[in-house]
Amino acid sequence: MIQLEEVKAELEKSLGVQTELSGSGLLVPKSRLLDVFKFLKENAKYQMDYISNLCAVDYLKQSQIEIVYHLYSMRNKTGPIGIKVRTDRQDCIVPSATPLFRGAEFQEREAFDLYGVKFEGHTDLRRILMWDGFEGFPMRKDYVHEDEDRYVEHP
Amino acid sequence: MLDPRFRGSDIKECMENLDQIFVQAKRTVMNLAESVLPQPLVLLVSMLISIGVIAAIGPVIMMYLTWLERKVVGRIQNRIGPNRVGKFGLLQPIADGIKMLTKEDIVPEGADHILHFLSPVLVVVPALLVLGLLPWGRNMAAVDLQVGLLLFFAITSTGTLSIFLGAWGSRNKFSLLGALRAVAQLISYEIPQVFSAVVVIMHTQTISIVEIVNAQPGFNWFVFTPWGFTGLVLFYIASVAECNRTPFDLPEAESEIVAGFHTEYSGMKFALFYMAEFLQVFSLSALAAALFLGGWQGPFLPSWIWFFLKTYGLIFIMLWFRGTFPRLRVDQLMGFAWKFLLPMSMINIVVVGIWTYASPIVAWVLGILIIAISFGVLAKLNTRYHIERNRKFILAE
Amino acid sequence: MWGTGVLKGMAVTIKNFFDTYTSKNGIFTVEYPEKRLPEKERFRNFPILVYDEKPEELRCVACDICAKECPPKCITIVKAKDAQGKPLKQPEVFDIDFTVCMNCGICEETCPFDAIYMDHEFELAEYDRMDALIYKKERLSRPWTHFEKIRPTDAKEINERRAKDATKTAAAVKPAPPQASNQQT
Amino acid sequence: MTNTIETQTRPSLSTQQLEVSIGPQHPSTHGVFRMNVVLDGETIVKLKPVMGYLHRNHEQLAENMSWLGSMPYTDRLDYFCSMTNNIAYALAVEKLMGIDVPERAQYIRVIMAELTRLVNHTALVGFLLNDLGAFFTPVLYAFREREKILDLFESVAGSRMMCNYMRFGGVKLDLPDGFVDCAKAIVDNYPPFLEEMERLLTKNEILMARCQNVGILLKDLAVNASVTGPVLRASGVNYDIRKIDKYGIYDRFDFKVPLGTVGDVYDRYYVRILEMRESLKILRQAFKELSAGPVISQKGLIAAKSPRNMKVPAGDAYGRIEAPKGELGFYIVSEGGTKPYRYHVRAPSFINLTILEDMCLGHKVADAIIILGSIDIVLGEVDR
Repeated sequence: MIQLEEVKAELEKSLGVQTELSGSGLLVPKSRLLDVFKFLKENAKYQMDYISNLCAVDYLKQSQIEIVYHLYSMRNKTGPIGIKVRTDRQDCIVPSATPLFRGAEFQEREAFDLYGVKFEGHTDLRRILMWDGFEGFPMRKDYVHEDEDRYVEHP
Repeated sequence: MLDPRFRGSDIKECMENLDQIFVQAKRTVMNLAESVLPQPLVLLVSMLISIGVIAAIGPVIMMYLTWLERKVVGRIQNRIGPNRVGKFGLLQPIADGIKMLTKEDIVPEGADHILHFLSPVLVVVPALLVLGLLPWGRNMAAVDLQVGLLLFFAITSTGTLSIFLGAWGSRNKFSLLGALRAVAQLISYEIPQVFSAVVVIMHTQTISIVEIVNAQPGFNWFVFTPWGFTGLVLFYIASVAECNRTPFDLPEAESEIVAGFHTEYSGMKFALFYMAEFLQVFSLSALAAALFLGGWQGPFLPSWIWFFLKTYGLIFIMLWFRGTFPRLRVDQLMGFAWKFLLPMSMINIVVVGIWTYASPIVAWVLGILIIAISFGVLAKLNTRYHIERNRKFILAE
Repeated sequence: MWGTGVLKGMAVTIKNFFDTYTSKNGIFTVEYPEKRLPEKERFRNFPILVYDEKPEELRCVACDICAKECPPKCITIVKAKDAQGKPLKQPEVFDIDFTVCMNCGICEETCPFDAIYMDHEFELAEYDRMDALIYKKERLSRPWTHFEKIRPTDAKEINERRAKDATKTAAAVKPAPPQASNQQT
Repeated sequence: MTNTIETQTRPSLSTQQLEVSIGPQHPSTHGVFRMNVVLDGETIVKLKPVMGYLHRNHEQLAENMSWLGSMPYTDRLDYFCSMTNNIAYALAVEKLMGIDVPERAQYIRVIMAELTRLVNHTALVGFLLNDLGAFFTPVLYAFREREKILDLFESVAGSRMMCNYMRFGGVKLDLPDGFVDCAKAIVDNYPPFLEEMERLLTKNEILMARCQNVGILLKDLAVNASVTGPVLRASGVNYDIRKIDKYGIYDRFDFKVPLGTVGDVYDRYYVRILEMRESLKILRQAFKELSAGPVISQKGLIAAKSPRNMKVPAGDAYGRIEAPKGELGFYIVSEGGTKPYRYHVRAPSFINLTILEDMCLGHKVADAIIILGSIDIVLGEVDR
C-alpha cells in the first residue's frame, strides 16, 4: 500500500508541488496537475500507468468542483491512490489527462457532460450521456429539474 | 382415381401402382379430357394440370419447411418449437400466413416503388419455375427437357438480380450492403456449384435431369464413388451458399446488417422473399439428390417417397447447419469459394476423367488419393493465416 | 483445420436434438400456462397488505414508514380520521403505483408492524395504463392465511415472534386500549 | 501477417465512403447502443460510439435517496450481475462506515459473486456467438444453465435478476434450507456443460477464423485506455482485483488468473471460459468452508431496518471489486448525512468502450459487431 504522506513528500521533493491531504486523496494544485501525473506515471518507484476512475464532485458551499482521479500501477500492482484537483464552479477548466491516459477520454466527457468541467486539451469534448442540444449540467447541485415533482421528498 | 388394374394381388404390382399413382391420376384426367375436348385443348389441359400442381405444391412446401425449420432448430436448442396452433403446431404455418397477409405493407419514403414492388415477385418466379424441372418420381417430371440441368442453373441465377433490385429500390444502406454481399456471394458460389455438377454431366454424358437419374438405377448412386461423394459435398456446400443459409447467410446477416436485402420489406412481400429462399432450399436439395443420390431411385418404396426422403434428408442437414454454425465473414466467404471450392471442384473433374478411362481399381485408388491429397493441401493453405489451433493461455497467480 | 471442429460441433447439436426425444431432461422449457415451475418461497413481486380477520382491519397503522423508505416513492398513505378529526391508526388511502414499484422489497423489510409483504402473484394485467395500475387499499389487502400459504417458513417465524411480542406487551401494559393492542402489538 | 494486409483498405480499391448508423435499433448492439460507422466498402474507416439512450442519471437518483435506497437501483446497472453490483456498493459504504461483515456473510458474498460470474460469462459466450451469426443455439444452451443459477438467486433473494440482496454489513437473509446442496449440484454439473460448449465452439474452424486476430488490443494500449476485466486479461495483463485488493475474503481462496497472449476476440472468449473454471474452483472451496453464524452485523441490521435514519460518517471512499465485466467501483462522498453527497459509479463496460474505435478500425462491419460483443457491454451500466 502506498502511503499518501509519502507521495506527498516525494512530490514536494521532486517537483516542488505543494499538496495537501484531503479525505482519501491528495489535493493537487490545478496548474501542476499534469506534472504530477507525469511524475507519477514515469517515476520508476510509482509507475502509475493506469487511471482507474475519474469523477467530479460538486461542492456547492465552497463554490468549487473537485475532480477525483484514482491512479493505479499495473507494473507494481500498487494503488489506487486518489489525486484530487479543485476548480472554480463558474470558470470550470481543468487540464485534460487524455494525453497521458487514454482511459480518461470517456470519463472526462462524462464529467463535462454532467458537471460542465471543461478539460483543456481533450480532443473530442462533447456530451456523452445527455443529448447534444441539452442545456445545463444535470449533476450540479443547483440544477433545477424540469419535472421537479418527481423528485419531491415525501411529505 | 383407382385404376382397375389396382386389384392385383401381387405386392410388387401394388407397389408399382402406388409408385405411379400420380401419373395414373393424371392419365385418368387426361383420358377424360381426350374424350371431351379437341386435340389442341387437351395439350393445354395437360400443361395446366402440371402447372397447377406445381404452383400449388410450392407454397405448401415452403409453409411446411418453415414449420420444419422451427421444429428442428427448436429441438436442437432443447426447445419444443411451435406447439400451440394445431397438433404439434402443424397449423402454425397457416397462422403465420394469415398474419403475413394481414400485416401492414410498409414502403419506405424515398424508395423506388416499382422496384420495391417488383423484386419479391421476381424472386419467387424462378424459384417456382425450377420445380417444374425436377423429377419428382418415376415418369413424374413436369417437363423433361434435354437441357434441364442447364436451364435449372440459368433460372436460379436470375434470383441475384431481383435481390439487388429490391435492395436498391428500398433505399436503405443495410439493404444495399446486403445486396452487394448477395451479388458477390451468389455469383461466386455459382461457379463451384456448376463445376461440381459438371462431373455428373461428364459421367452420364447428358444434361437432362431425368436421364441423369435414370443413369443411377438401384443403389448405383453416384455418391458411392469418390468423385460423386466429393461432388455432392461441394455441390451441397455451394447450394447452401446459394440459398443464403447459415453459415453463408451473409446477405441477410441479422446480427450485422439487420436483415440485409429485405430489411425494408414487411408483410406478404417479406413472406415472398422467405418463400423464394425456402423453395430454393427445396429445389437445390432435390437437385443434389437427383444428381448424386439417385433422385427417385431406390428399392421397395414408391419412387416419389424416395425422392422426398432424400430431399428432406438433405434439407435436414441444412437446418442442422443453421442450428450449429456461426457465420463466416465476407472475405472468408469469398476466399472459401475461390480458394477452396473452385480448385476442389476442378480437381474433381480430373478425377472423373480418370474414372472414365482407367480400370475400376486404379480409378478408385487414384481418385481417393487425388481427392484426399488435394483436400489436405487446400485446407492447409487456406487456414495457414487464419487459424491457430493451439493458442496459449497463461494461468497466472 | 480439417473441418474436425465443425464436425464435432455438429455432433453436439445432433446429440441435443435426439436428447429432446430420448432424455428426460432434454427439453428445458416448460409449457407455461398448462405447466408451471414451482414457486420459490422468497419470490417477491408486488406488495400486498395483510389483515388478520376482517379486510377492513388491516395490520397497517398508516405510520408512513414504508412510503418514506420506498426508493422510487410509489406508496401514498393518508391516515384515516374519526368524526372528531383525530387521526386513527389505520390508512384512509393506501395506494401503490404499480407502474413505479420495482419489487425491491424494502417496504416489507422496514415495516415494523408486519403489515406489508411481497406477493407471489405475477400474472397481472390491466386494460388502462394510467389509473388502473394504481392499486388501491382494497385491491392490495390479502388475508394472513394467504401469506401463510405462499410463504410458510416466514409466516411461522413471524407468527411466533408476534405471539411473543403480544404476550410481552400484554404483560407490560395491563389496561391496554383494545384497538391499539389489536393493531400495534 | 497476411490477415492484416487483407483487412486493410487498399487505396486502389477504395470507393465512395458510406456512413452507416449501426443502432440504436439494431439486433446486436446489446441494447440501445449506437455506432456511427464510416465504411469503405465493408471496411471500417471511422467509428464513433454514441450512447446515452438509456441514461437515467442513476448517480443523481442515488444522491437524492437514503444510502440503502439506492441498493435496488444498483441492480439495474448491470442487470446481468446484480449481485456483484450490490457487493461493490456495499463494500464502498462499509469502507466509509467502518463496519465489519460477519464470516458467513463474507462466504455468501463470495458464493454469490462467483455464481454471478458464471451467469455473466455463460450468457456472454452465448451472445457473442449470436453476434457471430449462430442462430441462437449457444445462447439457449447458455440460458439453460444460467436459468438454474438464477433459480438459486430467486430462492435466496426473491428475485432472479434484481436481487437486492446485499446489505451494509452483511446480506439480507440467510441462505434457505437446501441451498448449498442445490448449488453444489449445479457446480458439479457445470464442467460437463462447459465441455459441451467447448466442443461446440472452441475448436470450431469457423469460429476460429472469425475470432482469431480480430480486434487485437495490445497490452500497453489496453493499460493506457483503462480497460478492465476479461478484456484486459485477454491482452495479457495480470490484473484481477480479487487477487490485488483481496477484498472480502478472497485471500483465502486458491485460484488462478487466466491470461490471454494475443488479445483478440478469441482470447477474450476463451479467457472467460477459463475464468468460469476458476470460479467453480472458488465455489467448491467456499462450500467447503461455509460455516454457520450471523449473516449481518448488528449495526448493519439496524441500518437495514431503518435505512432513512442511517448516517454515514463524513469522508470519501472508493470501493471496487472485480465484477464479471471488469473493475466495478463506487466512489462515495458523504457529508455525514442520511444521503450520499456524491455517488459515482465506475462502470466497467462504459470505460471499456473507450478503446472500441481503435480495435475496430480496418476491420469489417461483421468484426466490429463481434468486437463489441467481446467487450461485453450492458447498456444499463454504460448509460447509467
